[in-house]
Order: sequence, then C-alpha cells, then structure tokens
Amino acid sequence: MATIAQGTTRTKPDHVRKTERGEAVTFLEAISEGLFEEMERDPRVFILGEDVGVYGGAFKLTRGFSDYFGRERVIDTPISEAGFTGAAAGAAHMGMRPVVEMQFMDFIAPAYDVITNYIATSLWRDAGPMPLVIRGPVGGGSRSGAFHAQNVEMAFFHTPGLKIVYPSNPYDAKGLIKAAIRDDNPVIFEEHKGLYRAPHLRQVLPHEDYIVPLGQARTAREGKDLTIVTYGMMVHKSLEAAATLEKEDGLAVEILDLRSLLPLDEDAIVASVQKTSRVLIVHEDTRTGGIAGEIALRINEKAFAWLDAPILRVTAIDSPIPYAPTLEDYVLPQTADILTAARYLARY
Amino acid sequence: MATIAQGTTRTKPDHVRKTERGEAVTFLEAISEGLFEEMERDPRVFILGEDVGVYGGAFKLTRGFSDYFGRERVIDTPISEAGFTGAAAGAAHMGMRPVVEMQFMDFIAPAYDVITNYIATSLWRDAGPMPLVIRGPVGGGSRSGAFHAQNVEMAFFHTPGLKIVYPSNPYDAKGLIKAAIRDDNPVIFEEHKGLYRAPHLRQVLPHEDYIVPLGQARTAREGKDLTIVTYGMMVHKSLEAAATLEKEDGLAVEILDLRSLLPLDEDAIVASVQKTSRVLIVHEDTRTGGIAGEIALRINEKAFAWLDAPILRVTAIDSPIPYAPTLEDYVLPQTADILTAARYLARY
Amino acid sequence: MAKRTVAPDSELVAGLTRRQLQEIYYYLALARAAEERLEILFRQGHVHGGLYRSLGQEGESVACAYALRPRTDGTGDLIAPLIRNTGAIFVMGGTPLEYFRQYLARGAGPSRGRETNIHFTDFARGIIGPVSPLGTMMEVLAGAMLACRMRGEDRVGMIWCGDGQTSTGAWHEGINFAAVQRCPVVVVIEANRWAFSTPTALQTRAKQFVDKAVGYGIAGERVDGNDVIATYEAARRAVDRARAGEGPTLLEAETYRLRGHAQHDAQDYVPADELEQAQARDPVELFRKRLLAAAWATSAELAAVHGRVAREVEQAAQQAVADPYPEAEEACAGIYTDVEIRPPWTRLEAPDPARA
Amino acid sequence: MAKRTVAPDSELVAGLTRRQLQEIYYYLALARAAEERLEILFRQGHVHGGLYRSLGQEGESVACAYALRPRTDGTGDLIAPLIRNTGAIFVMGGTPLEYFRQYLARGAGPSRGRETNIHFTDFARGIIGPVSPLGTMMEVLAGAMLACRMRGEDRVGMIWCGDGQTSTGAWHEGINFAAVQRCPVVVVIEANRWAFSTPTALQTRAKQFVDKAVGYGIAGERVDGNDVIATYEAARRAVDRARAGEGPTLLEAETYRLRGHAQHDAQDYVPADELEQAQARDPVELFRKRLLAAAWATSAELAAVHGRVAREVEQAAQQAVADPYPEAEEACAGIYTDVEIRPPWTRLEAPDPARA
Ligand SMILES: Cc1ncc(C[n+]2csc(CCOP(=O)(O)OP(=O)(O)O)c2C)c(N)n1
Ligand SMILES: Cc1ncc(C[n+]2csc(CCOP(=O)(O)OP(=O)(O)O)c2C)c(N)n1
Ligand SMILES: [Mg+2]
Ligand SMILES: [Mg+2]
Repeated sequence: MATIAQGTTRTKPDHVRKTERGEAVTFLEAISEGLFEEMERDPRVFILGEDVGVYGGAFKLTRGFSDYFGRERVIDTPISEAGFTGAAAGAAHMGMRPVVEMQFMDFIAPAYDVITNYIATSLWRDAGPMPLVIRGPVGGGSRSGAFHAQNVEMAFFHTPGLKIVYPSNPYDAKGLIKAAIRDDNPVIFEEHKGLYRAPHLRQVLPHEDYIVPLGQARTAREGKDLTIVTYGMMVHKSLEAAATLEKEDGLAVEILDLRSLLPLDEDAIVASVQKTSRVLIVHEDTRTGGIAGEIALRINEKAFAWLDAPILRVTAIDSPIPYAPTLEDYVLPQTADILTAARYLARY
Repeated sequence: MATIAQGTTRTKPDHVRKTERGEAVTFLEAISEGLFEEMERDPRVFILGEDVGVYGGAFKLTRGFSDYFGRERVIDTPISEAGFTGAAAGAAHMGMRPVVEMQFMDFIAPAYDVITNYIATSLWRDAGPMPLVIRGPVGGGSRSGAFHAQNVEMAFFHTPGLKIVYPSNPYDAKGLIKAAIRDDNPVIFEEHKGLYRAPHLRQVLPHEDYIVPLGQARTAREGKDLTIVTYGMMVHKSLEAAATLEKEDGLAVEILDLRSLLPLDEDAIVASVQKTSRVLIVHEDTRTGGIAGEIALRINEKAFAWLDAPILRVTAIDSPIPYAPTLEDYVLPQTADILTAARYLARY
Repeated sequence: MAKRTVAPDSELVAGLTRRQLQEIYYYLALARAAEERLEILFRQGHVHGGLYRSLGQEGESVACAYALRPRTDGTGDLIAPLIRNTGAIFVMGGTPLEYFRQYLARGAGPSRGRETNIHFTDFARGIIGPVSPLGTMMEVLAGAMLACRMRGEDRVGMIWCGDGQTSTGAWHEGINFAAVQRCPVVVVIEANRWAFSTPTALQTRAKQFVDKAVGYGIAGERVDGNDVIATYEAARRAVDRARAGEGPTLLEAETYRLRGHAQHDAQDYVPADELEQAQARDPVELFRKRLLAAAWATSAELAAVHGRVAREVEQAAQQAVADPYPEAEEACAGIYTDVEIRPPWTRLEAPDPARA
Repeated sequence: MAKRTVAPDSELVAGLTRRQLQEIYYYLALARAAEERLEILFRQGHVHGGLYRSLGQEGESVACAYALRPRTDGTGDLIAPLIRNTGAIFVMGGTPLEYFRQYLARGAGPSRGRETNIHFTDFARGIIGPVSPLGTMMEVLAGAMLACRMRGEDRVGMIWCGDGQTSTGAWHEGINFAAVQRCPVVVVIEANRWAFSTPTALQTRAKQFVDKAVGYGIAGERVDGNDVIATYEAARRAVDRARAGEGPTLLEAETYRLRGHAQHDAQDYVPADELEQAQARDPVELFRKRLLAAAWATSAELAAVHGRVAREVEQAAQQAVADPYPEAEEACAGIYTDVEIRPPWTRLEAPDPARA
C-alpha cells in the first residue's frame, strides 16, 4: 500500500486532548477522541460525510480533523447518503476502513438499499470483509421534529451481516467506536444527541488505549428484584427510576445496558432474567416492531421457566416524533412510565 | 375531477375472466382480477412500475391491462423505485389511488426513504391521507438468489402509518388487494411468488364483489393443543405439518393465518393462545428481528397467564437467501422444522 | 431611466402592472420582515427547532412563485417550497400567522405543532410541504402533476431545490420521471453557492446547474436570481411551457445565501469578500432601487408597503406567541385514518398492559 | 482495403498488434460460445436462476475491457461488470469454468453457490461483482477508485451500466461522487435500446446518454459499440484520461440487445424490423469480416480460435456439470467474520431452543 496523504498541520484539535490532559470528557468528546485516535493509529481510517471537513460536522464532532489529517482523509461529500456510503463500501473493498457520518441518522434512509443489499452481504457473497462504520446522531427530545429525532436500529436489526452499537456514556462510546472501527464487519453506530453534551455525563477516561468489545452488554446497576433491559438515553431514565424504586419501594432493580444491539448479548440477558425472574424492556424507539420483541423471544427460548411475570416494555408510542414539546414529551417514554411499569411488574 | 383517459380496447384479458366463467383461479390470477376490478370500479386507480404495461409485468400479472385501460393508467416507469413511488405519493395527494408494482419486492429498498419518511407520515403531517398500494413478489424457494427472494415485512413493520398485507391463498389475495386499494392508508402488499401459479391452490371465487378487511387474521385450521401463528407460504407448510401431527401424534393444531401483519390482529392471537396455551410462530423471513418477536411480546402483554410453554419460532436462519438448492433449502424453514418444534412444544 | 406616466393597470415591464410590481415588492418585504421577526422570537426562546433564513434569496423565491396561478380552492397551481421559500409561500396565500404558528409549534398551526419550520401542506392553496430528506419532493411533485395532466387539468407545479439537493438520487429519479412523463413542472435550482458549509465545487463538477437540463432532455434556462424582473420573466416562460404541455424546465437561479445554513451556523467558512460582494447584490434592495428609478413606485408607496408589512407581521407574531401548544393527548391521533393508537399502558388510570 | 505485410507484433490499427486483434476476437468468440453452451445447460435444467445473454453486445464489452490493464495479483485495473459482460470478465482473467460453476450454483464456483449469474468478486483479477439492485455498483466503484487514488495507485476502474440503470438514484449519486472526487473511472453506458421491455424513450427524454456528461462536468464520448476498433479506441482514450488524473468519462456505446432481457423473455414487444436491422450489425461478425478484409487474420487463424474456444468451453461445461452443489451446512458460514450463526434449534440432534 502506498502512503496515505498526511495532514497539513500537526496541532491536535483541543477537544480531543482532554483525556491527555486528564480532564473529564463529554459523550461527544469521547467519540471525537476515539475517532481521532483510530485515525492516528491506522492510516486506512478515513471519514466521509456532509460538512465533516472544514465545518467539522453538524455537531462539530470532527472539528479540526481535516486540518490535522488533511482533506483527503476527511471528505466533504455531495448530499448523497447512498452515494458516499456505497463509495465507502468500495473503499473498504480496497482495504480502507471508512467511517461514514450521517449528518442526522434519519438521513440513513436513502442508503438503506446499499447498506442492506450490498454492504451487509459482502462477506457472505465472498466479496470480502466490509470494515466500515456508519455513525451519526439519533434520538428525540430535542424539539427537532420527525426527521431529526429517529432511532434507526430497527431499520437494520433485521439484516444479517450488520452490527449495531448504541452507547450510553462516554467511556463506552469511546471504547465502542474504536472497537467498531477495528471490526471487520459493517457497524452502525448510534449516538443519542441528548447525551452529546450532557454535563453530568462527563467522565475522566483512561489514558491508555482501550476498546469496549462489540456484542457485550454491561450491568449498569445490580439488583435482584427486576431486570430492566435498555440502552442509550433510556439507561439514564431507567437509572433515575431505579433510584426512586429503591428509595420509595425498597426494590433492587438490575439495569442491563445492552451497548450493542446486534449481535445481542443474549447470555447477559438470560443471566439477569435467571436472577430476577422479572423483565422490563425500555427503549426510546417506537413500540410495534421495536427490539423488545426480539428480546422477549430470546428469553422465551432460553429462560421461560425462570419467568414469574410477563415480559413488558416501555417505549415511544407508534408515531413519528412530533415537534411541539407537549406532543414530543407525550410520545417519548418518560421516567414515570418506567416507574409505573416496574411497580406493576414487581407486584405481579 | 376531469375524465380519466379511457382504454383503447374493451376486451378484457382472458386471465381476469376466470371467475366470471366460474373457473378456479390461481393466486396470481386472483390478484390480477382484484386489481382489474378495482380499476374498472374506480377511475382514480392506476398502475405504475417497471414493465407493467406492454409486457404485463415480470410475472405477467397485469398482462393486457394497458390495452384495456390505456397506457396512461398502466405506466411503464424508468428504473427508479424511489422516483415512481414518490410520484405515486404525489398522485395520491391529488386524489388518485395508485398501485405501485415492484418488479421484485427486493427492489423496494431504494424507495425505503420515501416510503418511511414521506408516505407513512403524510396523514400525521396533516398532508392528507395516502391511499396507495405497493405490491410485488416476495419470498424464497425459487433458486433466484439473495435479491429475488426477500421478504420485506420487517423493513416496514416498524413504521407507524403503514399497513402490511401478506396473503396465503387466492380468495384472501383477491379480497385483500381490493381492500388495500380502497384503504386510505398506504399498504405494502406482499405476494409470495411460490404461490403465484401453484396448481393445488386454485380456488373458485365468488362472483360478487367482496373484500377481505385488513387487520383481520383467519383461522386456517381449528385445534386445541397448540397454536401456530403464521402467514403466506408458511401457512401451507404449517398445514402440512398439522396433518402429520394429527395422524401421527393425535395433536389438534390450530393455525392462525395472519393475512395482515400491520396492524396485527392481536385479538385473534390472544384468543387462540387462551384456547391452546402453546404458541409456535412460523415465518419464512430470517430469525433475528422477525415478526415473531412482536407477537411474543403482545402475548406477554395480554395473555401471559395462559402460557403453558415458551413461545417458540421456526424461521429462516439469519442469512441472505442463497442460490444453490442445497443451501437455500437449508436456510429456509421446512415442514420438518415445524413438526419438530410443534412436537417439542406439545410435550413441554 | 426616463420617467413615464402610465395608466395604473397597464403593463410596465415583463407584462407586469404597477400594482403587480408593488405586490411583488410587498411579498419581498413581507418575507424579509417575517423572518426578521422570527429571529427575535428565536432569540427569545420561542422557536425550538432550527431557524432558516432566506436572506438574499427572497428575490428568486417570490419572482418565480409570482409566475404561477394561485387559487384558494384547490384548483390552482402547486408549489413544493423549501426552507428558503418563505416568500413563495406568502405569494401562494400562506400567511405570517401560519408561518409563526408553525415555527412556534402551536396547536393552531398548519401542522398542529407536529412538524417544524415550513413543513406544512395546504392543498387548497396549492402548497405541498416538504419533509426533511432532500430530493423526495421532486418525486412527489412530479407525481402530483402527473395526476393533474392525466385528468386534463392545466395546472403547473413549481419546486425549489438547493444546489446541494441536485446531488441526491431522489432528485434525479424525480426530475427524470417528470421529464419522461412530460409533467408540467418548473424546477428552480437555487444556486446559492453553498449547501450548509459545502461549496458548489464539492457538490458537482458541472460548470452550471443548467447543464443538467440536456441530460434529462428538458428545457433549461439560467437567470440572475437576484434580478426580480429577469427571474420573473424566465419563470413565466417556464410556466407557460409547462402549461402548454411541453414538460419540465430546469431553471437555474443564481443567487446567494447571505446567512449561515441555519441560525446556529456562524458561516465562518465563507470568505469575507465573497459575502461582502453578495451583500451588495441584495435582491430586495436592487428591486427597490429599480422600482424607484423606473418610477414604478414612489417612496411613499414603498413606505406604505413597509408599514403594512410591519403591522401584519407584528400582529401575527403576537397572536402566535399568545397561542398555546397542542394538547399532549393529540399525539395519538391521525397516525392512521382508521387504526387507533392507544395511549401507553403505563398512563392508563389503572396501568395494565392487557388493557392497552 | 489493401493487404499489407507487417511484422507480427507491430501495431496495425488503434495501436493493436495482430496478436492483440486476434486475442480480441478470441474473447468475443469465447463469450458467445460460453453463453451458447450455457443456454443448452439451461434447457437441460442445470441453471436454476435467470439466464442473461449478451448476444449483440459482446463487442463493446470486450473492446472496452481490452483497454484496461489486467493483473492477477490484485494490483491491476478494476471492473464492475453486469449481466451482459461475460466478455469483459473473460478479458480480465475470469474463466469459462468459473462462469459455468457460478451459473450452475456449484460449491467450487467463485461465490460457492451463494449467488447467481455473474455475481462474483475476484479482487486478485480486479473483478467486483454486482448485486441485483441497479446503480449500487456505480457508487461502489467510485469508492474503490477513490481509495486507489488516495494511495497514489494509478489504477483505473471501468463499469458497465445499462441505459435503464441511468435512471436510478444510486447511479446518479455514484457518478456524481466520482466526478467531484475525480475518481479514475470509465462509465460505459450500454445503450442497447431496451431495459427489459422498456424502450429508451420511456427511460429518459435525453436525445443521447452522452448528454448527461456535461451535467456531471465530466468528459463524454459516444461510439458505435458494435464497432470493436472504434469502441476500443474510445475506451482507450477514456482509460488514459482516468489514469492521467482527469477523472471520469461517460462513454456511451450504442449497441443492441439481440435477445430478450433473460431467457424467459420472448421479446415480443420488439418490432420485427428493428430486430432484423440489428442482427445485420452483429459486432462479432462485423469484426470477423474486418479482420479478414484487413488481413489482420486469416480464415485459418480464426478457425483455430474457434477450435480453441470450443474445446475450452466444452471442457469447462463438462467439468462444471460434474461438480457438486455446496454442502447444505455451509449456509451458516461467512455471514460475519466473527459471529457464529448456529443451525436452527429444530435441527439439533436433541432439539432444544435453549441450546440453539
Ligand atoms: C437526504 C438529506 N441529507 C442531508 C440533509 C441535511 N441537510 C439539510 S439542508 C442541507 C444543505 C442543503 O443545501 P442546498 O440544497 O444547497 O440548499 P440551501 O440550504 O443552500 O438552500 C443538508 C445537508 C437532508 N435534509 N437530507
Ligand atoms: C433497482 C432495480 N430495479 C429493478 C431491477 C430489475 N431489473 C433487472 S435488469 C432490468 C433492466 C435493465 O435494463 P438496462 O439497465 O438497460 O440493462 P440491459 O438489461 O439492457 O443490459 C431491470 C428492470 C433491478 N435489478 N434493480
Ligand atoms: Mg445551496
Ligand atoms: Mg438496456
């Protein structure tokens, strides 16, 4: 392989040097750092997307990257999600490891064809591994309307060959983005925009290089009375509910943060169910056809005998995400819903 | 509304006159008849798709339609699934009732964006109802490889605003296509190509106009020992298995043919579970993220107390559909799998 | 230019009368004033989502729309506007009150608080609102006009597409469909040099967008979008062609986006001199000068227009601010025409999944 | 044409030597013979999926590919072929045995029985196999060549697209990406008048496909695709431009699809006279006559080529027929690099969902 065009300035952008300086980082900064480190580590890694270069992306996650790595490695694309995702696939064929940014993950929809039919099937078609990551902001609650608020996991959860990651905190986000980039399979990486800059989520991260392996859930809270299976933003609402349940109801709620949705960490789910015998699944995504169904079926297959209560869910209602605060708050699952559902299950 | 351009010949194509003549029709002919009758009944109904006109569609389902109704009402489109599906949406806005043919439903993927983001949300956005049908052949078993064999329900099952229909026999197919065309919501209509010309499925249909309402399942076989929830091609494999189970094991298997997948006939599922207490879900589609999950969760929500055994499933394995007969038969669920699963459940 | 005395309703230029020329000015002023007022509301925290300005592009938006035949009974021409077409929406009959209510997510707004910015539809006045994914509306408008053509209605549809949008597959499939089916549409490319932070050179290698017309086998024209009269004339030709059954025209309107992509964009990627030059070619200012120079309007008349605009905008803004958000429970309505979406079981009076 | 005596390796026409001209003829004959043999296998029930012929298009396919620099070690030029590019695949080093095995779903075939017709990839020889959805490969090839360009490799990628494919959004996004990024690609439009049963007039209103080039700001050329020498020369120019860093060329090859879309298509929608005229312009026949007329080959030499082709094809066909299908259990392998897909629980020795 010939050399990769190198950057024009060697000054690291400030927002990827916080860990170096021992400072706490936000969720967004953690992802920036992870991405930046992988680009330093591996010249095959490069970025494509709309406005990722000079502007640094709609959320400024790649701010300064193009100065540092050069415009060849941080490519501002035409508005063509299918085109540049397909191009990423072609580059991956040639041994590169592209990271595609969707300005908002909602705009992954035009790339649905190339992702499901071409990218996900590449290895299976004997056309080689497909090491690429498609990342971008997801999720509601920011009053941005139906096309800047979607969770896209269920558009892709049904496609063998893909992996899907959805972190809930800076440590995991950094470790997972790095693992995703090093993975030889195509990974869809969802970043809840409500977490991006949330000050209370800031964490001081390890100085040394680390990854969080794909496909492994994390116990966000131990408990014996009830398991909440969740991910992303809902981990925090669940933790909030769990604290209340402990205080007010004396309930010990276990919270499983899936982190990876595909492959699903079935073993972790089953182990927790075998411990608590009661399961609540919480996802921000809409209800019908949400991931709760698959989880319920896996539990039926592997741990039915342990169940003392029905597997229930708290989710968004079956609706696009509305703009008005009153409507959006109504559509999205709230901490109060989790509380209610958990109490119902505990009493069942 | 001004007049609609009328046809050039008034001779009905032969293959839509079988019911008129009292002859049994195939699955494909039933859909042709339904489509034809609706076009006769309502000048707002028209067809768009690739090669649907002079050629009559890849499966000849609209053979002769353009001669009868004129080329304005049976439009051969450029190869642009998003373009003509979006155009159908525009026409629906103007009060038309377009029927879009996907040459193979696999090619709906490029239209994923417009379907999920525009069409499904139209009513919700206060942009009016969206009476359009997207229909086409689905399903495996015909040695056509990964891109002419897909079931697409799970790409759309998660999208509020859409309806999804998947008939298993000529009577239902005709009644459902007619109901779908008359429905004011966008409907995705899946036609298993393995059923199209299967001679043993031929039925004599009623002379009079009838519809099969969307959203209602059908009990394909009554039984008290076990419920199989299924649809499409798998209804027939399930019936085959049920006959064997009756003969060899003395088991009375109930088979619920969903017919509509979205909205799901939850009441029918719950009623059957309350009767049999054992559920097997069978779908041809791949496993992870298949519709079985949602069904399992609905049962948990509404009928957990009735369950005597875990909710289990028989499905395709998590793989694209391969071309070689050995591989394809291995990937797709077979009658033997249903037998095994049913016996396991009955003994549980 | 020599001053002439003419009858008030005779055609002065481009077939436009004094009243019409001043009406165009009214829409230009209205669009600008409404957006400026909205910016204030934004800073006051009344707008939740993004805020998009059409500053510098009001000219092409209003001039093009003015070539159409608006109606209020659903029989007129149709438009598919985008975020920078405040002016066009007003020309078709949209009102500042609707505009503010929509941006402020009010329950009485045209999408009842469901959707953002100018994402609203009003078939009576011929407005088909967009969704965010770019390109889709090209497909949709093609089909809407196909339906009109099938029924023998002589309506025309006009769509505005940013230069960036031309890169989308949806746009390509839509315009190609319109071309093949000879749908009566006018496709205005708002060539404003930027797509968010991406300059045209990174969007396409075409020298000019009008060069795409021949590849679709349709008419193409390029015009200075900041010249209101020239743009109106070009749009008029395109509309006439469409109405005469000659199919689509691709009309490239050269213009400039004087603000950042949205309110949150400081546009620091824009070269300072480029911005300065563009500011000197403000279409509203150019048109004002021309109106006065040609004596198509007096200063007093224009002052009256501004007075009217200010009143209308202020009244609408105050009304919208006073209006409430929609009721939370309305969220369950209108997802299907006939399938009920129930409230979550956790919010039932006696929470019970079996009853949800 | 006057007969000349020349040294066997000197350039006779278009920079091609006698050996090369006869090699081109060999590929033409090989493509045709392999497809004819496959038709027999099809009728015998050996082929399960669709069978697609390139009859009448072998000329453009072989001539264009012949302008490339094939290698077998993964460092050469790349192609993204389609169903009518049997010839191009052979030029790059694909073999009739692979071709038959692939069509016959054999376990030893290049996609191990997983995929249909010519859907197979071989990076060593620079073949990136397609998937069915049309347009995707334009995106993919653009990106593959972007990678080569980023690494300073002077490789060129060539893609064949049917006229119908140009209507897809994917194609548009892909070629636009290639244009903006100046990717070294040659985009051959196989203008064979039909897309399945849809004539060009219902596909685009453009007068010719090459008119699309200007809209992408790239070089465009149109050539008689049934004239092997002219096509080779045009392709050569395009390849040279690409290799010189000048970016993509859109090369329209006018040709004709002499058979139906696939084996099951009786092509009764094709006017009889159109077909007749096209048959008279069979590219293989035209090239054969030209070779003989110009004395670039003798009848004996061409007979020898046919003899070799017949042997190779027959041997490959027999071998492929004798080969087995893949083992059923292989279906679980190769879906992820690192995640195991287990066999269904109902097929375990002791069926148990908890163990699957
Ligand atoms: C398919 C899609 N991708 C990305 C976006 C995000 N986005 C919104 S506006 C915009 C830039 C549009 O530029 P242009 O078309 O030139 O219009 P302008 O803003 O200049 O009027 C982008 C990238 C989108 N709306 N849709
Ligand atoms: C996105 C998509 N839609 C539909 C099809 C079905 N299809 C396969 S080939 C074909 C016609 C292709 O015509 P053209 O591009 O002109 O190629 P040709 O067959 O003439 O070589 C169609 C419609 C497809 N493969 N992909
Ligand atoms: Mg722009
Ligand atoms: Mg063709």
